[in-house]
Amino acid sequence: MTNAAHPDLVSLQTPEPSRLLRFEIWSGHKAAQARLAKALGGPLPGICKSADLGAARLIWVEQNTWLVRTSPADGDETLATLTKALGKDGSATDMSGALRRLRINGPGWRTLLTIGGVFDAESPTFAPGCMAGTIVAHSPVRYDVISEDCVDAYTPPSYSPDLFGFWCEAAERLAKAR
Amino acid sequence: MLLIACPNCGPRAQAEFTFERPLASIVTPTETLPDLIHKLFTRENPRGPSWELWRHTYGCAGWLKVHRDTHSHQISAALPVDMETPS
Amino acid sequence: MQRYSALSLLRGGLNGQKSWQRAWRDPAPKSHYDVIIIGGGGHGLATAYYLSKVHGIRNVAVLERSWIGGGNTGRNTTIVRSNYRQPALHNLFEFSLKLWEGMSDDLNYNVMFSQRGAMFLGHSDSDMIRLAERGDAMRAAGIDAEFMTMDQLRKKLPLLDLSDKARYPIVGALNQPRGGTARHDAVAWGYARAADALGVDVIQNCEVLGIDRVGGRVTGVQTTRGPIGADRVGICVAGNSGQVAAMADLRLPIESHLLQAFVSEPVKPMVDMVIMSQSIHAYVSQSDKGEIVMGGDPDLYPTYSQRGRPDRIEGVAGQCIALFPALSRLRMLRSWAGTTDMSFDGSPIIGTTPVEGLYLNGGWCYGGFKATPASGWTYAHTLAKGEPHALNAPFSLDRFETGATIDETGAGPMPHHR
Amino acid sequence: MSGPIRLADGGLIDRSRAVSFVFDGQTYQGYGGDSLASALLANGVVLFGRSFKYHRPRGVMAAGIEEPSALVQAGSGGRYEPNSRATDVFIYDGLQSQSQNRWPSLGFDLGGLNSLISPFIPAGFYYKTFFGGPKLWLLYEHLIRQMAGLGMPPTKADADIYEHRAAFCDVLVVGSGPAGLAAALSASAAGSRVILAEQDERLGGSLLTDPATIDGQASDLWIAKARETLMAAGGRILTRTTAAGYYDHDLVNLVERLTEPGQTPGADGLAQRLWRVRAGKVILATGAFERPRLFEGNDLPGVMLSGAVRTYLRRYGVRAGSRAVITTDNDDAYRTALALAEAGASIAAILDSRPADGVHSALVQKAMAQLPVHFGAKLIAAKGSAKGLKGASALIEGKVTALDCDLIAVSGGFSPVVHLHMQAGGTLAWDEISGSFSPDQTRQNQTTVGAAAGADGLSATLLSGWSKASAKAKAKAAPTCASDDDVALNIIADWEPAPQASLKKAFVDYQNDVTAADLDLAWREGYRSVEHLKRYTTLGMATDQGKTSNLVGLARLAKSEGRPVPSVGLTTFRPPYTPVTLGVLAAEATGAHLDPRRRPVLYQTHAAEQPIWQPVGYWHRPRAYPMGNENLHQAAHRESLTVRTKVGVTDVSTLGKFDLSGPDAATFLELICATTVGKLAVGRGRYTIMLREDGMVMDDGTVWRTEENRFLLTSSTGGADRMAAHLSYVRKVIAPHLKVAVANVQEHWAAVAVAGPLAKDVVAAVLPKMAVPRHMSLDVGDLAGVPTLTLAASYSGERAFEIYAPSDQIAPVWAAIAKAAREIGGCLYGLEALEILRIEKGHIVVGGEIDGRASPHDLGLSKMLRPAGGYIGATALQRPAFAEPGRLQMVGFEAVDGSAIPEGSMVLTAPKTLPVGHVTAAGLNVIKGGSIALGFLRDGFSRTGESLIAWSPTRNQTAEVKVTAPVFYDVAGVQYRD
Repeated sequence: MTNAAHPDLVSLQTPEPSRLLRFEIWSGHKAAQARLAKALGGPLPGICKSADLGAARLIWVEQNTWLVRTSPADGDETLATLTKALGKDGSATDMSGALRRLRINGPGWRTLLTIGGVFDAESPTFAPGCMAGTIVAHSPVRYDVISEDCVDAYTPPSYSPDLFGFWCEAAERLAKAR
Repeated sequence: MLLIACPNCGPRAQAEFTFERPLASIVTPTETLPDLIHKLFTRENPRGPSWELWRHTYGCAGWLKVHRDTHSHQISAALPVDMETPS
Repeated sequence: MQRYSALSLLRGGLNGQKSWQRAWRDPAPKSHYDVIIIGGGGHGLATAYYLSKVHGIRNVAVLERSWIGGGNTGRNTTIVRSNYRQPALHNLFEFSLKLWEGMSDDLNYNVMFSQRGAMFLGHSDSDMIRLAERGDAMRAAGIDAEFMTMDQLRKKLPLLDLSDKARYPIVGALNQPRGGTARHDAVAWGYARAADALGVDVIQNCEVLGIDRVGGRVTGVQTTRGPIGADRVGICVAGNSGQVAAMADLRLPIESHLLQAFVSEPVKPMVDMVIMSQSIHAYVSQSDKGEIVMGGDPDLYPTYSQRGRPDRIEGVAGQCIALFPALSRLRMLRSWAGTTDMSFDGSPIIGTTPVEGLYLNGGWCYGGFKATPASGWTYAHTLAKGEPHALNAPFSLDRFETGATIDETGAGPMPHHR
Repeated sequence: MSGPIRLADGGLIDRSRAVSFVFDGQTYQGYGGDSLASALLANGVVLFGRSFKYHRPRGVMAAGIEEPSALVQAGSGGRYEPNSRATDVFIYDGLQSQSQNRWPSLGFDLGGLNSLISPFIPAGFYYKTFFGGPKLWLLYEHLIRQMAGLGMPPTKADADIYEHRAAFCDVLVVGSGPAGLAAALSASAAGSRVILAEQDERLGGSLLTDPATIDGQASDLWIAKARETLMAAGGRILTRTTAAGYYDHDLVNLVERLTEPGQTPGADGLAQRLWRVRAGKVILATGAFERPRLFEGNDLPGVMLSGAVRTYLRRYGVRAGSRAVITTDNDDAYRTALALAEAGASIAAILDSRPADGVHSALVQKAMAQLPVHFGAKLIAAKGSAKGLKGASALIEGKVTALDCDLIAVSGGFSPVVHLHMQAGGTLAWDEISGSFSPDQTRQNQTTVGAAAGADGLSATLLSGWSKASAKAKAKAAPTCASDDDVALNIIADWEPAPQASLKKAFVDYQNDVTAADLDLAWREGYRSVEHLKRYTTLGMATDQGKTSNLVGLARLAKSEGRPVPSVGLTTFRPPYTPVTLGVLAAEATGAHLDPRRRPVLYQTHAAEQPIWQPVGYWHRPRAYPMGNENLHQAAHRESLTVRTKVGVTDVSTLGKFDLSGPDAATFLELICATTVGKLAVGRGRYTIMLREDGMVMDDGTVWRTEENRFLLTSSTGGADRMAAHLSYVRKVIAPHLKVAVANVQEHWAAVAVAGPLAKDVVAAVLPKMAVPRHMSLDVGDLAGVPTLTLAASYSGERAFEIYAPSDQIAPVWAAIAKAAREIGGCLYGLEALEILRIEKGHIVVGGEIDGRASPHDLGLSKMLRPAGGYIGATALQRPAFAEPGRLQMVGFEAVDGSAIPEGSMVLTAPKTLPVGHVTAAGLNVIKGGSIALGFLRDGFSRTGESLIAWSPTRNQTAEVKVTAPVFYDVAGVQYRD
């Protein structure tokens, strides 16, 4: 059965834990971004964008602020790389464990994210390489679109049991409604 | 529920935002007491357009200045907070 | 004033309702009054009534821009109680509660003041300590406050969710037996009729456009029906206080916000008390027509639109169903929103202003209906004597400059943190 | 005369699908597609309910959602719901329904006695009696409440679930009549993303009542094709979906009913779904309501709106009567007369209130040729009972004429449905001739089309929908209809009842029993604004919200005022358009999911110890770890004693934590903290307090300098979210120029506190390679491969440490520390013990002494305030009130006779006097015993040693206390040193 046959097909997966770093630039923006691009192997994603740079996933989260998701093994080295590249134009902070990630697979992720939400997850402009922060079921959440059939959702660990439970129930309803 | 065009994230539902205060009520720590009392403890409270400070709390956590009519709710501008405020 | 009674109804029934007179006149404005009250809501009309009844000042006009009782008096959840923690507040609201208990007979107009009990639910031990503190403060001021046991709750409110699978399991409640509800429209009409009978001119469709001053002293007002002179002018337009005060170049410590409420379709009796909660910011009661009246937090941003945001109503529906699961299948019949005068400590402002002869009654946030009689009584005293009564002295306009604020919730100066 | 019957054929119902249902205990048979009303009429049922006040017998008057009288209870247990309109319930196998508001039965209702005493209970009677004080009123009220209300209330929790969905589109079309479908097709053709919402079970709207030929084909084919075209273009079609509310910036709430009242839902368990639709443009194709007319007995069973009679005939194959009288002020009712005649009914008379000399349309002329038509004529009174109509009397050529009939079809003209247009912020235009308001100016992107916009006739309706839906639409491409389907209304509004009609029995608001006489009485008594009239008589305040009554009432008020209708004004249109189930508003955010339950990372670890839990905002934290059959108090005392004498371990992961890095980090912190923090050496920490802008204490915590340009700031769990917003406001609005990054690391770091005389031994055991930091110092370490940061901070007053580690690696850290502590006699302790310990030390806490009203001076912290000032709150603190006598100042209380001091109690100088203070937190001397407390006392600093009473009348407890300094243990602070 092709996925298209079931537009609402969706499955939830809790990926392996990873290291999470945060860096912010407060001065010398162009030069700092160039240094970081060289150090990380590609241009920093723009506003509300995300991208794979080498083995890391960069996500724009706030003005002049990015999150870096990397493997537990690369965590410390990446933190040092960021600190060096930033120099006096910014700083990096270890945030590992501060957000829990859920991967939502299947073409139905857009429908799933409209349930209990206020964000237009079904808009074609919300394409791979886009990020969005919003609120679902009283919980703060950030989406990172990985591919047309896959999105990552981040929320603080304290909110994750209830929020991921909410999405499990919603996914079951979508399955049963088919 | 308002639709506010966040300068970073585009038009988003009011549920993602928090109203902080009128722009005129922003007080810096070095303000004199009379200025602080005027800004913090009185309001023009207009029934019409006025500049307000909002935060895109659940979006980009950024702060924006919104020019909004408190009666019709028509929003004529939403700008990053450090931009020059047009008259 | 024609006396209302069962007898009068009997006579009306026999003569085809011919015997009923007008409840209040529709006088044209005179050129000058001793006192003008701007705003024909419950507070304004009560002020006029007590000015004439208590202080014998009859040359009074109440100027209402549209129809009396059309502001917040006509759009609140009709709860009457005095279960406040801060002394200045519970003293004022208790004085009001005593006036409520005599109001229908005093005005000869049944305002249907129903003392079925107003209570706060507690959902944790810390809630119960906060409620005990509130109750002890009330009892120390001679106000009725008592705990209800779980058995009493179960018997009195069988549909309350007392199970422990609730998000905030209920562990007890603090009740004020003399609290309850009243018919809001009847309060405005009752005071208007009684004040009119004592000679007060209740003038509708008369919007104030300007406040005249000579040498820093008030001399009268400009209205859509011409200028009207007065020795003293009392602003009483909660929701629009800032607009009217601006006519006298006054900036107030008030921001206009919005509070929504809604009712269900009418059903037979289901909820027999007024229920509030220490952890869940919602309240539930049932009107005499059988509608369940529900409300909760304000919309938390400045607006004069009187149009609420739907997600607030949705949140309050969830809170009320959490308290009474059986409400889920009832349908919302009507929702509305009032413009609330949010002051910067959550307490009202009743007193003098820097402009001589100009007085202010406002800042009631979302708690003005219960204060209607005491607000009228103390404002009448202030307008008659030129200085506040002991009950409203703490609620001065300049308290934010001095720092002597009265903050029931301790939420601080920002209205949207309230 | 036979009353209502099912015709042998015809209608859009599915005669192959029989459906059995129950009404008032009797089983009936209907067909697929029947409403409860049509199915009951088909079975000859005439009596549907009783009115609210006089309990008068009521039949069904309309065929749609505007029905005021035929209200039923449906379903049972967790699916029971009252007050459903029989016209808006589509029957399904097993439907259980009952009539309402009658006792003992619908046929014999004691409430009917009210109509006997009706002269003595006119509108507003209850304001004029029931005097004698609140106690007496409670007795009267008890009876009134039993009589009031309509259906019985539900008594069970909901058996089903509800869901919210966000949806976005370019064009939302509300209503799928000819105008709505044309609009949807037009927008879709122009490439817009379209959502079409229809409250009925099927698409078509007025075409279901008056089938027509559109673009050369039968309308039901045209409708089916329109559906396919829209679906193919990716449009979303939602039937059984009501546009309930139009909110700011073109947000419309659509309520999709997936089940009928009482019906078991499908596999997904959903009863209803709420769509929050943000639309670029909203097309309102909501049609028009037919208005009733004023005549005596106009509420009797058998009196129906003319369009409804035609709907029951054409859509449901039900002929509502065998001999009909038609009373009308427009041409539309002639279609009903002709349709009835065609279905074998006889027409007693068509009473047309319009003048005889008017130009008559082809339709009218056709009727005049075969039916008794009388111009300038109107109905005086209907005669009948709960069993139906017996006849009527009419004014024909000025003469009172008796008529024999079992059905009266009424048409008082049509009112465009303007509710959503007005909710969106719009104005109305008044047309005196037709007596109707239609949409005029708009404030948002709403556009009204078809009958709702006052379009007259089917072709105008189709053109209006097609052309207004998109700028690109070409008029010539609009769907067209056959000429004889294009019937103009030619309304000439006639509000006046016949002079002979008794106004006491001429109803304006059927459900609330408001008569024309009531309106006149209210006007005479001075209730002359439309809002006063409405609120005094309860006109338009019933469950139909005045859909059929508002305009009739308004017209009568205008006549009394001698002013045109628009100048009298209109009441406000507010959501919802039709009543909305509370469950779908709440969706899943109720019951156990009302709010999120924020779980600490170590939740499972704690759960294994079966602690007593305590809610702290959205969090749940362990309150105590009872051993054996200890109760809370015993466990907490043991735990606090163990901390004082050996060592205790507790989870402090939920504290607010912020990482501030950058050259201006210290400068930034000096804005936030009211104490001196800038000069902290690397590796050192200090207690601090944060003030609100008005100078009051907002929160407290500690500041640590972990690197030259990096600080860690902690704050309370309860105040963490507020502190995060405050820091962001100061960083990005007050001081955007500072070079500092402020990161919320509340859930990056988890933290385990170890406190007690043996705490340093536990730390040394689990972190052997790290030198044990001295009080208010920190050091980094490694615990079994997990990077740690150890802060030597004490909340309990003992020598204590907080060992931080990344939250996803804290479990082994906790396990190692707990094991090491237990091995030397230590134990776990919870919030209750922590509370006892911190009270002994006089440490203040958010929600206790930090009550939002206390200034730093009131809390005895004046000495800690940074003399140079420059921190947030410093300026406002200069206000005079904070230095005046009589302030509530923080003190300690010690029980004189050892009895427990009630927490939250009032502090009095003597019995029966007004309180001079109150207790904020009550505890005990852990080691030497005796109960102590913290609290506030007027001028407390100068009253040490005074004897007072701590009194709690609500718990009838009292304790004699002595005022002390607010610290009871290790005043010199010796315990912190090794």
